[in-house]
Amino acid sequence: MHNLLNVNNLQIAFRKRKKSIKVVNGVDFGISKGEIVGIVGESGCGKSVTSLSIMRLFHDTSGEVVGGTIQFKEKDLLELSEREMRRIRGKEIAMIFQEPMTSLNPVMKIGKQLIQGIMLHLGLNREEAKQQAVEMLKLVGIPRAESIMNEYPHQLSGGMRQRVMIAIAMSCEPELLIADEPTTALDVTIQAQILQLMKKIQRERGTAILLITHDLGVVAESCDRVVVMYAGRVVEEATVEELFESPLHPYTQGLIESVPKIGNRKEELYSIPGHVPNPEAMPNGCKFASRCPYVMDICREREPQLVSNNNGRKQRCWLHQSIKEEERKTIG
Amino acid sequence: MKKYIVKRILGIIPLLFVVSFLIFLFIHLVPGDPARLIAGKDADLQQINAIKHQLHLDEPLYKQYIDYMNNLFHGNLGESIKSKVPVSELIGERIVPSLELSLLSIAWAMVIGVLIGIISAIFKNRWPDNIGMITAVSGISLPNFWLGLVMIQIFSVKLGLLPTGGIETWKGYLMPSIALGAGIMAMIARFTRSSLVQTLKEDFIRTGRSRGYSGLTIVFGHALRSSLIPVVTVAGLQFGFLLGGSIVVETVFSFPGMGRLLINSIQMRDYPVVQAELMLFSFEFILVNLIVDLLYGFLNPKIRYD
Amino acid sequence: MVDNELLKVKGLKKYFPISNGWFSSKEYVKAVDEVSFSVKKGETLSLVGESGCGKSTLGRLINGLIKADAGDIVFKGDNLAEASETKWRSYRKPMQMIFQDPYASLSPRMKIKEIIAEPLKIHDPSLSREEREAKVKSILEICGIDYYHSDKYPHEFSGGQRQRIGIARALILQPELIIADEPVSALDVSIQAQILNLLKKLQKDYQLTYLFISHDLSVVEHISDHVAVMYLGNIVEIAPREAIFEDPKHPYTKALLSSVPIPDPKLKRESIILKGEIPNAANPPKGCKFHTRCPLAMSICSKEIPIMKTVGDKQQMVACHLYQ
Amino acid sequence: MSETMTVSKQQIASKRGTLSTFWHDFRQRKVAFISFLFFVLLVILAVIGPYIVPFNPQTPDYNHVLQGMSQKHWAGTDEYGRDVLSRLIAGTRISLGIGISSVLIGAMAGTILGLVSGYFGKWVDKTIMRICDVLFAFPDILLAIGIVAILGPGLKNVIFAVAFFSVPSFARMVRGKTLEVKEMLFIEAEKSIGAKTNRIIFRHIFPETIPIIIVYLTMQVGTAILAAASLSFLGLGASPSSPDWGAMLSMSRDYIGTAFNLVFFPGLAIFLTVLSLNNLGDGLRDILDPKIKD
Repeated sequence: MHNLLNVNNLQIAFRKRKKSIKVVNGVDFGISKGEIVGIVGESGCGKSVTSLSIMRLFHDTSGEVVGGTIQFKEKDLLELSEREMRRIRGKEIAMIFQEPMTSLNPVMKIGKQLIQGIMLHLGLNREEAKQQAVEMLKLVGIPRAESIMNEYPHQLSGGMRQRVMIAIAMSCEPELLIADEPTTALDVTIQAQILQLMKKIQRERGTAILLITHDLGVVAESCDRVVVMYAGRVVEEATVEELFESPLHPYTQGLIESVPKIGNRKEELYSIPGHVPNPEAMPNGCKFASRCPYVMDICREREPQLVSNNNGRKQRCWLHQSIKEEERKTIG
Repeated sequence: MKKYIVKRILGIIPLLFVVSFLIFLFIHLVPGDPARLIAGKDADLQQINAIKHQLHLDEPLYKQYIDYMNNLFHGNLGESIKSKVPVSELIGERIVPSLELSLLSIAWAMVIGVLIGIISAIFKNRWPDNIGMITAVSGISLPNFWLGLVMIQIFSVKLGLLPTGGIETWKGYLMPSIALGAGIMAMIARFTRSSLVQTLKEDFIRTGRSRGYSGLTIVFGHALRSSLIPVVTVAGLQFGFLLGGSIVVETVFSFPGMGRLLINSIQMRDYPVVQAELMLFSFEFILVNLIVDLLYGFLNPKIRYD
Repeated sequence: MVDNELLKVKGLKKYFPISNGWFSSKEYVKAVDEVSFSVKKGETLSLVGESGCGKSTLGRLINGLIKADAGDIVFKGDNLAEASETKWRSYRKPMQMIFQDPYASLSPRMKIKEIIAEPLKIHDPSLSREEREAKVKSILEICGIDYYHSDKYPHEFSGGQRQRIGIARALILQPELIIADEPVSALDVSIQAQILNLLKKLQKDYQLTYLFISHDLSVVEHISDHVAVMYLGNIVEIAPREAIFEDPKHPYTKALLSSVPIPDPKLKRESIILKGEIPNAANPPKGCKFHTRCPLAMSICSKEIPIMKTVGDKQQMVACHLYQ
Repeated sequence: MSETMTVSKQQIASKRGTLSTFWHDFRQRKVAFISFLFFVLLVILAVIGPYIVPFNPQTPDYNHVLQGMSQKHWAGTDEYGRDVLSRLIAGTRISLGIGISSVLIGAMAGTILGLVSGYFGKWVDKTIMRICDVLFAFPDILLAIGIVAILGPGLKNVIFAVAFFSVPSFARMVRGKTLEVKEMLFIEAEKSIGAKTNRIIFRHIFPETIPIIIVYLTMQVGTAILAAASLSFLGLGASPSSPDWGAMLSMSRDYIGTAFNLVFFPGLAIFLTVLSLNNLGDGLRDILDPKIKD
């Protein structure tokens, strides 16, 4: 058990033409205070949906959590009323998104966008909120913070907007910051600045960060612990050192192998054959079986469970767990 | 912003000239000899020449245009052939009731239209939305003159509540303005709804929700402003619809306005009056759209601050 | 003409005007400013840089999709910069493009066999239907798509498969030069590896020459023979791959390299984090355009534009005052 | 490539042919589908109407003037004793004919102008769009009234007038879409393989504009029917004796207190026709142009 957030057997389904399609089925992970945890996976693996479900932000979409629990401190977020949930959003858990260009209100001044939330959650008056807002802009390294307060988002560059987004997210001093692909839309030199800023915030303020990304490099440079997702499932969890040193799941191995690495050039890259299965027609058994170089008969028949090894590492692979152990668990 | 204003204002000047030139040509586009048409079948050559002279049709075209523009700048719109009254006088009597009717119609249409649009967007695909949108699509499909006639049948003939025409009391404005505004209200309702629904899907709305704002704060504090910006433009375009509609509706209600004057003049081939009316209507429309453009620039910070 | 030099670009310029009303003087975005380089047959030159550096514009200039304002584009010994549209069209046969977004670069209303046959219909109209189909079939199989799928529409394929189709379309005319504009940046890593391997295999099998445009340095290292680093419309460093990655000279190249996150947590390097953002291309800094962000800027850097100079013994060319 | 194949086969299974998916989606939208059936009925009436009417719509019958609704005359008779229902059915051909023909003419001209304007840009675009701006400076009906005032009343002139005012809106819309498609990567890809201009415009850009043209066409026919009816109502359109719906309304004004059926039914016919076209257009838009859905 982690002391901040525990996601347990999360299941999310989308409605499509009256059919319910499970895009997330079996996601377990946790975050402790002050820790940076990465969720990594390719497009369609369910990582973004998972992060939205923590904030319960499927408002307009047809997505819905159909099972599991999301324990934040003492509360199960899925049990809260919308009103109670609103007191958590932005105050205790804040979120930043991939698209800095569109995530800010284009017709509202930066200052107002900051102040609104501060007044709502911290109960400060306008003057105090304004001071807090300027302080936040300074925290995220925005020069001339006072004058930026009176500007509109379109007057800022992409990197600056992402800094403003972080300032907004941090303005009520949340305990958990969810960052969904925060640097994907940015150039590398700007990405480096934003990652450095996020690490600084975690260090100085003790904010836990959940970093959703597809980029293994970003994970390796920023996270303490990593959760790997594939086809709506968590397939492996480990500390960042362990994961890159000795990945257990063949998917993780393939993923790490297939990234070209600077200073470690090979004539041919390893590539995982085939494609991610379609969520509308998931095969039985392990979802990676059709692409796995070590596939066994059992893999096509039964799906392995996410099992915790003695050293705290978790994996969902028949290579590292026996059926007996698995059955013993279901019985017990 | 200053640049934007100057650009817009300068931008319409050539348009005004082209439009005025086309309308000047109007009388020359009538097939056959306009003077003969105006004078009627039984007229002799002398009468035709008199009309030609009165309309300056016997002068070279360029001179006619210069005179015409010169007169236009001095507010001289010529003289009615039928009644021999200066056109400016004819229009002067009617412009005020017409403007009152237009403003009244667009005002209620905007208020109700935006309201229905907002309610529909908030309750998207639920019953308030369905009712709102059925009303709206019906409003767009209703012929305004028929709506007018049906209202006369109900409120004047059957119930005797409202006058069938005339503007002696404020009651005279009620039915014309409903007939005139219904279509516009419907258009604005539909557009407001789709604009607001679009805005509610934007990323920044998700940002707002992730900060714990309530649904009402999101709709009224964040989404409404950006979704109303395009609605302003649409309302401006609807003004053209309004001007056109007023011609028909004024006829239905025998409303003493510019629209009915236009139709009467066309029927009587009173070309100077028709020409002046077309000019006024077009200028009014161009002017309204200029105002809308400026308003758009003012509401949109991307333009206001660049 | 140097031996087996397929493409040579000299002093290429493209300024995009930004209209600013009638009253202010005309301003320009110098998207590509005095760019020169050459590519040898069978090699890969990568153009790398951040957004707004002009790398994509450069690719489109070389393919004639936009007209250059000045400079030479010498392809197979012919200068194309001043060529007519008709002449350009005939040169598009030996020079093909692959685009970044495999979702958007295929016509959504055509079957994939029509998409792939399209270049043949344009450049080889005398071909019979059977001959065309045979060619489409063989090229599809080379690119790893079963001919069985050729009656389908692009939306029925995944991103990786679509990029294979895009590659097949580029290859069917047996071109010599392929301009690949960010061909793998829209793809997931595991698919990216498949496509990169395919591109390398094709290069070996058909002696293709690549002009590879990318923002991703790790991909660039994997695929290139030579690398040109661009910043705000200029090439700041151009060198053989090993030189760029093992011994970068220009401070921007160094910073760029060290900003790339490395998927290896044991490598705790001290990365150079640049201050500030990329300046507005419409109003770039005077002198060396990089001086506002350069950690080693000197007083001369804000005054004089540095010129390209060969540094060291590895044909490494750098435009930086540190080496002049 | 065996994995590739299995995935694609699944995708095929879920995605049938484009046309059958379209039909399936369309059937799901009840309002649009009913409107479509109604419109089909109108078209059938327009074709065979004159052969099935219970009474001759033009022959006066002075013995049965201004009768109310009855078993014999479902919608009553007019001031000349003609059967209103028969006249309405006969009028379908005129109203739909004006609406469809004028909009088709306007759409064709507008589409070509829009494609050329959007694709070539520069002075071509500027010229065409300036002309459109000028035409836009006149409110629709006013433009039509002006044209009819010049050319004189009559059906042909009404068709011309309505076609004329729909040209600029089609031109603008198609231009907008062309500008959007022109910037798409697959057009650049076509250029990069050396495709010629007219091939790009007609084989690649035009097909992309068809969906919005169809949607707009549907709605614009409704607008055109309304406009033509207004003109007839004002006495500037169809001849007052013809069974045109607008003209019938115009004649019926004098009987508003006495014979309301004369006012009610022609207006209802116009309303239902335009309503069905608007609903059909809404439904088509939701399916064909999902970007502007809702």
